[in-house]
Amino acid sequence: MLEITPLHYSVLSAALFMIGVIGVLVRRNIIIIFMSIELILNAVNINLVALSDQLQNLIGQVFVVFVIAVAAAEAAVGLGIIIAFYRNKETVNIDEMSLMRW
Amino acid sequence: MEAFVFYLLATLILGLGIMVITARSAVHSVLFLVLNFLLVAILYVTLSAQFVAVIQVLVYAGGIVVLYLFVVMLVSLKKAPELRSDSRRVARTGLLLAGAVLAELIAIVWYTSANGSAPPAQAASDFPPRLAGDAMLNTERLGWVLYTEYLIPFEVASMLLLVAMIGAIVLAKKNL
Amino acid sequence: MLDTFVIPLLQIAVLVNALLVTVTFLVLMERKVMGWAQARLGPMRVGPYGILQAIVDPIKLILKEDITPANADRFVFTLAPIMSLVPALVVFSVIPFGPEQPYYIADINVGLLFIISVTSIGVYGIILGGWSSNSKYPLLASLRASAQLISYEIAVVMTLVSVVLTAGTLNMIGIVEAQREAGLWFAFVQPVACVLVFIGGLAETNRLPFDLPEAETELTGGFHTEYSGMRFSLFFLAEYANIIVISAIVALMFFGGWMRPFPNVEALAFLDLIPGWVWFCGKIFFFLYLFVWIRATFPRYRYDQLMAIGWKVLIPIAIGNLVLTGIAKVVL
Amino acid sequence: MDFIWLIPLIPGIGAALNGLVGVRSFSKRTAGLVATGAMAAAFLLSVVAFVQLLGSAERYHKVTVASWIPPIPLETANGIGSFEVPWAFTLDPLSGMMLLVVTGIGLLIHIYSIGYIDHEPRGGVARFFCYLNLFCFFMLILVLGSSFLVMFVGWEGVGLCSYLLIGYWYKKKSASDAGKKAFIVNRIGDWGFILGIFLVFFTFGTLDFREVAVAAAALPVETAAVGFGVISLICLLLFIGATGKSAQIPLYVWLPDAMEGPTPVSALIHAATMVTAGVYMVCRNAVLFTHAPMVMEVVAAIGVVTALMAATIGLVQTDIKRVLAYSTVSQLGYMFLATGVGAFAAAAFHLMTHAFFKALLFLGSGSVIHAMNEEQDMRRMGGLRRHMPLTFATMCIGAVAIAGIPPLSGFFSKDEILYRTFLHSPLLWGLGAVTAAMTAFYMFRLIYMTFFGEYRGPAPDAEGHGDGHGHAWHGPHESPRLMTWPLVALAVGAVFAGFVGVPAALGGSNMIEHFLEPSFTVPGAAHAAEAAHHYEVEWALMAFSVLLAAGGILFAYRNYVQRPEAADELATRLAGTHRLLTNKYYVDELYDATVVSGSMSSARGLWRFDGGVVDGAVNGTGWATRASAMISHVLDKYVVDGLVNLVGWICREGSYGFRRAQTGLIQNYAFATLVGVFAFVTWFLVGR
Repeated sequence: MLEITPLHYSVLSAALFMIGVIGVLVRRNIIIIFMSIELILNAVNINLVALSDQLQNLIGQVFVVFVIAVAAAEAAVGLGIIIAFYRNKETVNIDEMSLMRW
Repeated sequence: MEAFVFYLLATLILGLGIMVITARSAVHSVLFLVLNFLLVAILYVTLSAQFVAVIQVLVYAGGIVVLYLFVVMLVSLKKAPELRSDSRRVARTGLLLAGAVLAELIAIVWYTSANGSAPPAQAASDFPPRLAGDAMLNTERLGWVLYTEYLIPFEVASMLLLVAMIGAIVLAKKNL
Repeated sequence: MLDTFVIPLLQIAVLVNALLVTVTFLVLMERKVMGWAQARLGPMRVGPYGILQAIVDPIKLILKEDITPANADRFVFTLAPIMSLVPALVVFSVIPFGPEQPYYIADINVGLLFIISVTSIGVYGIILGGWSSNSKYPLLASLRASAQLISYEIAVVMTLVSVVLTAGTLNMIGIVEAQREAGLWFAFVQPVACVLVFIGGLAETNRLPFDLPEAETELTGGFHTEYSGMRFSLFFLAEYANIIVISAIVALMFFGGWMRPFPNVEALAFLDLIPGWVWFCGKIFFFLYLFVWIRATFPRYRYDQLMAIGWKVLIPIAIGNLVLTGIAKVVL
Repeated sequence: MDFIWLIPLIPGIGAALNGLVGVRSFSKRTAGLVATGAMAAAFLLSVVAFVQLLGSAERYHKVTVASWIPPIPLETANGIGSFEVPWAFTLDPLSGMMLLVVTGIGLLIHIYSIGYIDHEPRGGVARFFCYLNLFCFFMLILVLGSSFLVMFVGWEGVGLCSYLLIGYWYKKKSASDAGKKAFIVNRIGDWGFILGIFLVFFTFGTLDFREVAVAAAALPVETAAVGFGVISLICLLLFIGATGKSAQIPLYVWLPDAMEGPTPVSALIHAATMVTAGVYMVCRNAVLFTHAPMVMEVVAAIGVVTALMAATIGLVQTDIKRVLAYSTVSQLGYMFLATGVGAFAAAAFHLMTHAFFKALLFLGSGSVIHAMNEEQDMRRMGGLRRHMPLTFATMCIGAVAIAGIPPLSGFFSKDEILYRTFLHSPLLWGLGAVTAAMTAFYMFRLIYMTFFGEYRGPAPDAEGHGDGHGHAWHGPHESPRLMTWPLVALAVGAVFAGFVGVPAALGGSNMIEHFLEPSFTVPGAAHAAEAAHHYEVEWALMAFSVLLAAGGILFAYRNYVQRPEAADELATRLAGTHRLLTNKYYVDELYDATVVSGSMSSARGLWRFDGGVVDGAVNGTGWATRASAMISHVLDKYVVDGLVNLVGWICREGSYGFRRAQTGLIQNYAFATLVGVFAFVTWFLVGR
């Protein structure tokens, strides 16, 4: 228990991941859902960095850099869409974003 | 000491994560998210990934979350989204299912750990950019790998960011 | 245990206290210099030449009633000043006053990146402070401030990257040592970067001529309009701490830090009699004086002019400088 | 003489100017001046060329302007020959004479036309002069062309212009019909001509007149004893072409109808120049024809019969222009008679004199018609000599000339022909002499009915009711000077043209015959021995024909001046003959009944065949296609579409169930993903 192995980081990562998933499933404010997605990405990053340290291999950190870049892009475009949607619908409730349904 | 730091950080990270998804106010969510990210950055430091830690703070905390904060403040809500609900929601089931998956994952980890098949401390990786004990070289090595081995993905990522920037401007601006 | 906990804590205590005292006297200096610049005397009542004003002001702020507006978000309202001050103080952990151990707290290999990332956290204090006041003017001011900070941060970081290219390291001590090896302050190697960083610093600390977030005539005081007492003074401290940070960064990166002028010229070796941290503090003091001087001299920009300067002048120049530096690095 | 190619070109340019620019933007006077100027230039050049020809020793000049058809290897009777036709023009005595006739008379008629065509609208005038110049262009090509094919270009070109000018008043049905008739009838002749050209090339390997003549001269003369050989066939085919163009039996029917065209056109094309092209062509191929004596007999026979028949019809016609038209046909018959008996020079001589006096007569009649406000019926004229003395005088000269009264031109040329015919065959001579008497009669009948007696025409209208030209007609009047001066010039020609051919019997030297001789022989050929001159016979024949002419004139005078009713009595007494003649021997009706209706009925038959069998086959195919299409339609609709619809139906019915899954709630989708993750992780866990 006192020795911290990558498995501990994996459990932490899984737990944070599931917190993010629950946020996505439960919350109705789309901005918070986006933040939950950021949590999920962070969970993945933790895993990558932990294993990078364990394996003494830099590729994990390289992937973290790419994940952050993608997260930045996702946040920019996603929030742009939210702003545009809010401008038209005056809402950020995800339940009301069902225009494409049959 | 190491275990103490890890458990402290893990507890804080998970706790802040839960607060992010349970906070009533979106602004509070953002605040907790920032703190969560800062703590994750500290976790990275303990894993001797200083560059990634700094990037985490600079990009996530200093950039992306500021963006969220802006949007939260711009989208001034007349009625909270949580007040209206769709009957087809699956929130409760989702909660249970997520818990089940988490339990399974932990079970897998536990099982793996119990069978002693944990990955070796020194993996037989011959890939050149191995982390040396000297932390001074972390940033340089990362830079080296990014600009040689991963040059094309790196450039693609930069193009992705450019496209995302233009897309965000087009989406958010009222009249171009 | 001694090396990991006691000495660093002592260093932190000394540094934070010194910083806070410096800020109080900095305020006094600003008032006096402004007064002289405007043909006034400035504060004269408390102590000789008003010197004790620096002690009286903090006392007044501590003793004042701390008011929280009725509809404010109490938690955020309290958190905001803290989030503003903490990054400003944390930055000092990687600023070296000299090359050896007692003169710095931490020597990390991504020192400059650390400074940049931590200062970028400072914007939360401003945004949240303005938002949580639940008041119109502070909200506008905080939006202005954060937009300004983010805009100018890009220019400053871009410029600093060119300095990093020149030095070949992100380590703060390494950058100073690089100047010793070059035999020249980077102010002479990267004059454009030097000016750019200083201007960007003015904007990032919301100083004149870029003090629009605190423009009294438009916003009745800025994002901290609703703050009073100690919470206000935390914002106040954070702002002046940031000024000192900027001065320190400019001194370190462009003016040789703790080194005497022209460190390679043997004829000036007698200047080494003065200790390095004194040189460094003197340089910081010079830039602090420059901040005040500029405040007394320049008029304020309009907001659109401010953003135009940031995006259309500083950032293109920074990128151009970066490209030129890269080319020079490859060619030389 | 290298410039002779310019002579056709100048009228061509005039035609192009008038046709491309003039119709839209030239005034009447400008259009006339352009055309007349072009003709004047051509005439001047012709005179210069002719004078040079007279001065040169060798009376044959060939000018090659440009290549036309490059050498093509073609099968001939003597192996592979090279079919090559350059744009080459020949100036020799025959073409030189024709050159002067065409350009000279053409110039006069152009001048005349300026006055005559003045009533037409502006664009019409330019169009008229364009056609007229174009005609001269083609006619000169025809005359100057040094090979069959170049001549054929001109030949077809003048046919085209003839069609255009006959149908000049194209809004008038009879005019456009006449144009078509002329064109179609000419096609039949052209068919013969072009077959002849093919045969010429196949036989001799060349189309150049001179080379053909030289080659033909080397071949034996195809007398009856030798048999009907290839040269005879060539000549027969060429003569068919000539009958078409020169209005001989059986293809003469178009010429009288061609009088629907404007009178200057009748004068230029249908009297003086184009219709003589057949004669010219036969003369041009004199060597060929002399090698085919049997065809010569045919030519002579056709010629004299045509002459006689046309003259008889001319006796009773009442339309002033039709009288002249039949007269023309008759005179052309004379010319063919002359060529048939071998008197090519006499034919050419008569051609020239005829050109003068017939053009004069036509222009005179045009003047009369003009004066009578477009009235052509002689029965409604009379007494015009008081109103238009100059026209009367010149037309009298023309009539006297054509009647063969010495010393006018007609006498010399006609008697030359008659003398030579007499030497060849007294029977033909007899027919020719009768024709001459009839000619004298009907010409003076024309003169008397038109210019003598009482005025029988319509009264002048004071108000000037719509006569189509927008001005009142004030009764018969003398024509303007532009029209009368050409008459005078032609009259001078009609009087004096004959003196170039005064026969030896009358103390002359028959200059024209000697002049033209080189054109009818091949170089180096021995001069035919001068035929023994029977001056006594010739004198007798002259006297006889003059007597006949005088008799004809007197008979006309008796019937139309002294006792105008006598003519009608005569007509009543010989009612059958008169009806036959009035109806022109029913030739048109005969043609209608045989050729026209034959081709019509065969066309109808073909049409029925087309409608019944060909269309039936097409429609049958279409019906079959439709039927099969219907079958495949049914198949398509119920089988193929059914399958497609079945697929669609299955999709639709199936999706009723599945679309409930599409709630539009993103979280539901995320939940589905999570279920998948759960399943996967469970499988992983249990699978271990």
